[in-house]
Amino acid sequence: MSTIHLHGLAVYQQQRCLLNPLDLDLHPGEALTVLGESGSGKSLLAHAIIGTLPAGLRAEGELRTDGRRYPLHDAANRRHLWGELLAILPQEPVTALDPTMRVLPQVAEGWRGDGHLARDAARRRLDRLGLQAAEHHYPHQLSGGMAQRVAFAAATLGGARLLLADEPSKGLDSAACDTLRRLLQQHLDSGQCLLTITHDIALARALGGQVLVMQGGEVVEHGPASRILSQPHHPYTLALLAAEPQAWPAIAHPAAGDWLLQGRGLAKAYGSQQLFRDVDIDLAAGERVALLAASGAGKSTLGNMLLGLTAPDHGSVRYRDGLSRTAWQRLYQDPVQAFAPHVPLHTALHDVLKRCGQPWSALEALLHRLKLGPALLQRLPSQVSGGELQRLALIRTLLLRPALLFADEPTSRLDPVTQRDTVHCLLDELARIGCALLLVTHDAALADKATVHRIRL
Amino acid sequence: MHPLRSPLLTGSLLLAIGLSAQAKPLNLIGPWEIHSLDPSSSSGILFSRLQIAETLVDADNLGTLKPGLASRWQASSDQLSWRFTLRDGARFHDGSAVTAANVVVALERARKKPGMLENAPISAILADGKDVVVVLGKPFAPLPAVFAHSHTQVLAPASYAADGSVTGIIGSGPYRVTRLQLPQRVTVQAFAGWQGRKPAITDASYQAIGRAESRSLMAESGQADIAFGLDPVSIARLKSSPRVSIVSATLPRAIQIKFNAGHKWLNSPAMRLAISQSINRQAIATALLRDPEMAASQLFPPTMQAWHQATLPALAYQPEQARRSFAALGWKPGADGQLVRNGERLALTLRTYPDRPELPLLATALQDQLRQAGIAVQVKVGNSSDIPAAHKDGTLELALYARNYALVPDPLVTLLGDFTDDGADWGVMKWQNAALSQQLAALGRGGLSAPQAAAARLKVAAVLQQQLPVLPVAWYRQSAAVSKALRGVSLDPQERSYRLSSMSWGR
Amino acid sequence: MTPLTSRAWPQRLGYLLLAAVLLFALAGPLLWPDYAGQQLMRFLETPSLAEPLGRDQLGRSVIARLASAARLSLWLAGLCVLSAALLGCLLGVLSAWRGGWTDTVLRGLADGVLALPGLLIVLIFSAMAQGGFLTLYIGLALAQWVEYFRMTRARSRLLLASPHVEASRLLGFGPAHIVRRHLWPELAPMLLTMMSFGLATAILALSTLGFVGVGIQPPTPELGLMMTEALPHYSEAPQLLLAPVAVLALTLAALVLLRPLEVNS
Amino acid sequence: MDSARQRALARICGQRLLQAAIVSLLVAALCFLLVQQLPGDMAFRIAAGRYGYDYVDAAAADAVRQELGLARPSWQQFAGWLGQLAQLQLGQSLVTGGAVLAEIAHHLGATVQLAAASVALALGVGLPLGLASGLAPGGWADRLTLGYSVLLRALPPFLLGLMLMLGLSVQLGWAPAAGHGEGGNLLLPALTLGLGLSGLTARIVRDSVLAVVQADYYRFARSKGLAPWRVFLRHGLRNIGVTVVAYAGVQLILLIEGVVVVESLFAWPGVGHALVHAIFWRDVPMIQGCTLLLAWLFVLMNTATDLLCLAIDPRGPAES
Repeated sequence: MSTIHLHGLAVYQQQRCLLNPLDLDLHPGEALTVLGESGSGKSLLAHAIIGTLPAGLRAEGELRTDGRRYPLHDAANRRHLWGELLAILPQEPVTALDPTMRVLPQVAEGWRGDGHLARDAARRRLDRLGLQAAEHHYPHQLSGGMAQRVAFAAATLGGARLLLADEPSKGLDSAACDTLRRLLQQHLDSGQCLLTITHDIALARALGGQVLVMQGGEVVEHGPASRILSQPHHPYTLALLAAEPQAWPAIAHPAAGDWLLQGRGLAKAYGSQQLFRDVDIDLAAGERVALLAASGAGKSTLGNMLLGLTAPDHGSVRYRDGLSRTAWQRLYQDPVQAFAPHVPLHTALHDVLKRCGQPWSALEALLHRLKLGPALLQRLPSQVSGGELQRLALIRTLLLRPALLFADEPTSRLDPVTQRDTVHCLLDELARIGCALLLVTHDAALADKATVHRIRL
Repeated sequence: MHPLRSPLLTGSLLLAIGLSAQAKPLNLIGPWEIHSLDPSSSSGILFSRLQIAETLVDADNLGTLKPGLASRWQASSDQLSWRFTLRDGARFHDGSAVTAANVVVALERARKKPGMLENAPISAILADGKDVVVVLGKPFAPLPAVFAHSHTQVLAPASYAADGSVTGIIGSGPYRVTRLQLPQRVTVQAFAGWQGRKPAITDASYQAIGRAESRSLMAESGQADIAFGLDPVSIARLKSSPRVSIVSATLPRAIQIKFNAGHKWLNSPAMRLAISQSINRQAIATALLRDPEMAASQLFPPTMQAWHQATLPALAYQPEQARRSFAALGWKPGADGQLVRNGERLALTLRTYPDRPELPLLATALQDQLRQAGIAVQVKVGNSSDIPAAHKDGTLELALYARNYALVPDPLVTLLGDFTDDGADWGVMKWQNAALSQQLAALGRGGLSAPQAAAARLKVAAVLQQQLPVLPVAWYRQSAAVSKALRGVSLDPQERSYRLSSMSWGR
Repeated sequence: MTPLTSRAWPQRLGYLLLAAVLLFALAGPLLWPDYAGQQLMRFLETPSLAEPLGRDQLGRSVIARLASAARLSLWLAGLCVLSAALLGCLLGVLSAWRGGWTDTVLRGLADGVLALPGLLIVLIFSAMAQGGFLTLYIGLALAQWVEYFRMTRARSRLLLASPHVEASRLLGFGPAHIVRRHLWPELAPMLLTMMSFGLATAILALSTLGFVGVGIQPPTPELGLMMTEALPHYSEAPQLLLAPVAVLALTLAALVLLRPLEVNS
Repeated sequence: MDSARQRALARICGQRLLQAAIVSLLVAALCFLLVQQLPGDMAFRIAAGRYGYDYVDAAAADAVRQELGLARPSWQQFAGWLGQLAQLQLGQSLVTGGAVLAEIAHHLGATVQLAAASVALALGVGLPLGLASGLAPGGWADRLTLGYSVLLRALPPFLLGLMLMLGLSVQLGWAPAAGHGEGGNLLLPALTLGLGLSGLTARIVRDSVLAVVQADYYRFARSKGLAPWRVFLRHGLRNIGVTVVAYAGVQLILLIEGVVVVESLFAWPGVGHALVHAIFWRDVPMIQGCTLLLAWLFVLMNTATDLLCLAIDPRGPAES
């Protein structure tokens, strides 16, 4: 197996350079991980290599392997390499599988050799991934983790030398992340090349090999993972690493006050699936509690139950008297979905101010404290970045002076730096008004730093 | 084209035409769907027209009676019983003989249904050997004409189910039914047992096509050999078509407006005459019927030779006269031109129905002509039954309809019904005239000499022309589009027969 | 609204056509007001300067009838579509909001009506009273409300279960706010699209009913009726038939083109 | 068959049965309303239908009234009628006196024949056009299809039918203009309905082709190294089929509506034709029968499309 070289790879939009020229060497068995913030041109890199850049964008440079050269500006010259030299690990495995076809043929069709052997090869591959029972299933009958393994099998059965994985861990819980890590490792162990594009530092650390840090379309640091992830030089890399919750300094938490609510013997089932039962929960004013569990265990449901949005099948929740209905607030995982999509932020927040009878200055003060410019308010929710919007969502709840804020994975879609800033803002503001926090997360390190108590479901 | 091929082709074409003249079935189309086989239903007449079922009496173009299933008939001296002698050797299509008993059964069934027989004062129908004897409650001179009506079709006993409903048409005419596809199609074939002349057209089928435009296109494209029920405009267009020619006959039918003569505004003959003078019949006939001759100058069309009176002064368009008459009656035009009397505006409702496609169009034209005279007319196009229904409950004001005075070959039967004292659904309303009733009754009793009868008819026509209980608008010409390959096609003014048996394919 | 010039050409053409038809329908009856006056002896007069489309079989002005017919079609169809949209939306939101029995009953009803093709509903209704504007209106509106109901209900259910509505409820906002800020902005563009389509359907249905003979009654001019009446004259006076056909086709084409077309090339 | 599919099957059949039941009730209620609202005397109308306009008079109406028991209060008639409906007896035609079911049975065959021919024609024209334009969006085929579908949408079916009659039959003499029972009679009505549907079909096919080609799984399949035509055959056709079939089910309503007009124009003796006549005569049991039958036909076709969807796509049709 020989090395794959990418020489002078760059992406242009007309004359504007979106991705500065860079050289990459992909060695068999060694991972290459591209780390960077959103919008740094990471994904363009993958598309430029495969030849699937959107219309209007142009790639330059060339791909060299086995003594052949493939100029990158001609997207078509690599089509015949798909499946043979280049393979793509789909970002969202569930939508990457044909919903009308069973698993086995979808995997088998990636086979490059003799057609008769394809099904056997696919079956063996599925067996190895622990999917022997699923080969006659349809995609909608698979769990997220299973779909990921099927997609992996389908992408790699052809034996392509280079596997491209673009943000493979996006939106996965920790268990699924572990599976992913193992799959990619297996791929490397079989002597193939792997190019991973991610902002997940943990994944980069687990894969090892080479790391490439990008910022604003430019490579700012390049080297072995072991060095870059422990002794970074570039300020951006430094900031990236410091933003991991593990690296945060300890946070001083306020003391808990009077009781706020008591949940007793709570249970919920959807259809035949029991989410949880006999859950007791107590929350006190100003208290910070994390709710930890695997995905699908009913964390959000339990939180909604405490907010009074969902009725329990069994058990009951008692609230302290004298608190208004708006004292129980929630932050959402995806802030874009928490705002009416067609209403400008200015109007949305103005409505809230009018509703709780607060002056415009109250909002301005909060904006100022959370480092948000007032010009932002002229936009629609979809036109504001995730971190900013999550802070606006926080401001919206703070205006109502809540007693409890239920934050459901509020930062899981943000890159590490933004996550750190947002969580700190959140904690500061809650401490200022003595509001309790119930934080749902799958990140144990984050839970450690941001809360005092932890509940496992 | 290759020089040799041309004569060959012509030859084979000629051969094909020659062959087709033998085998080609005749395609007739018309608007009437076949909903029921019962002779009393609206579809019943179709089986007479296709010459499948016969009646005791037949009629010629002028309505003169001639033998049908009965070879002769004779009234008793007191005019209270009529004897019809059946044709010798007549057979039904199932092979059974036509007997007097069979005829009586068929006629008794017809009497139980609403229909033409109601108009005759029949007290009994009996079989007497080969004769059928009809006993009357009082003298009724036009009785034989009643037995020419399709309601009195004679069907074989096997045509009826146990409950009396008709399940098949087994008649005794020159054609027999080979296939019935309700509601659309009847296929017939010449009946081998027919005693008369063998028809040249041996196979024919009738198909119901609902829309007039579809029918004219079928005729134009050659798909249909004869198309009935065409609108005037299509007829004008088809006249120039290379494939078809137009065959016409004037019918004893009049398009007329019925007045509610009991209505407070319509109860004077002067008012009705003024309305008549406001109508430009000539324009209507020219523009809408495409046939200026069809403008009605009196109720009875010239084709009703005995009843049409050439000496009567014609009804004419005299708007000035009309205006003066309205004024004399107290109706003065208001600011918008509408006539007003004592604060009441002259507004009337005209009912009509779309079964005959020209009627709504005529109603629209009349509406505008009367509007110009100052009368606001609201046109209600509805079901044909709305007119008798409104007659019954007294809400009718004006109604426009086509009246067939040859329902039976002797118009007297219809006239007796329509113009008798108490009025009738399709005749006068809340109007009576002693002189007219008297003359009609005398004609009905019979026994008048020819000049006496003629005088009586003149009197009737004159009264109708003066009093205008119904207002004639137009007469009626029936036209059909006929394939130029057909010979011997003529239309029956009595609408009793398609005369298939006298047609042939030309060379 | 995006400015006209930035839209795709089919849409621009659609707006242009619709504007032309609307202008004709609104201004036409003012310019040629007498649609019923007949001059029988001038039947089928060929087009002239005074009568740009000539006269019909009753000697009536064709252009006056056409303008009046266009106005009637647009007006009646617009009324039907508005009513149907209003009814459908109200019931749709109600069904999505209340859920439970309300939803079950309404959805069952809608499913039933859906299985009854619109034309059948209108036919049955027109059978009740021939030529009545009211019955035509009720029939057409009843035939169309289901689409709006289904769309509104489906969208509203999704929206009402969405985090942003939940957030608004937690913030203490009531139904009025949720309808105004969350439902309406989402539903409005879809409603507009559906209404332009519904308008086309209604106009088509009106003319079809005229053709079948249960629609508007003469002498009121209506496009389908005009076509039916003009049909026999197709060879001697083609403009009589072509005029209403052109107006109908242009109106429908305009409405079809107005739909945001999925030309994502 | 797996249990999920069986459940989906049961759900579809249940839903559609319920729909058929509701529509039956609705039609019955509408017909009841019709009876209540009918202007004028029912007996008169029926007599007009039976005996013709020359013979309808008060005496004929009286006879009809007696025979059919129309003097009963209408709610009693309706109750009896609902009872009959529950036993699937559609009663007797008020005009002809024949059993409605038997009369319509004759018409149904003709309607089904026409509908099948039209759908086949619509697919025959619409599928290739849609595929050609969906695979090259914005290309000439796409524009052509757009124009074609706009044109056909802007033509009312009766007009299209007349144009075909004039062109194909009167001018060219290729097909019989109207009627039933001769060879070639089916051509024009089927063409009228089929062409009308094909414009829409082409657009639906085009949109779903575009959606499928841009789908994640389609691109992923391409990236596995499959040749474009293999990807289209393996992943394109079936998925395009799902959307096309699902959407076609909804659009079949156009077919049912078209049937009414086209049958009347071409004198095709189908249910739609019978319906127009029944409405003309106010033959309420017949109206009810025809409407029910057309509605059931629609439900049946929708069930068929649902089942077809289920056969192609294991997830089954989307919940309505």
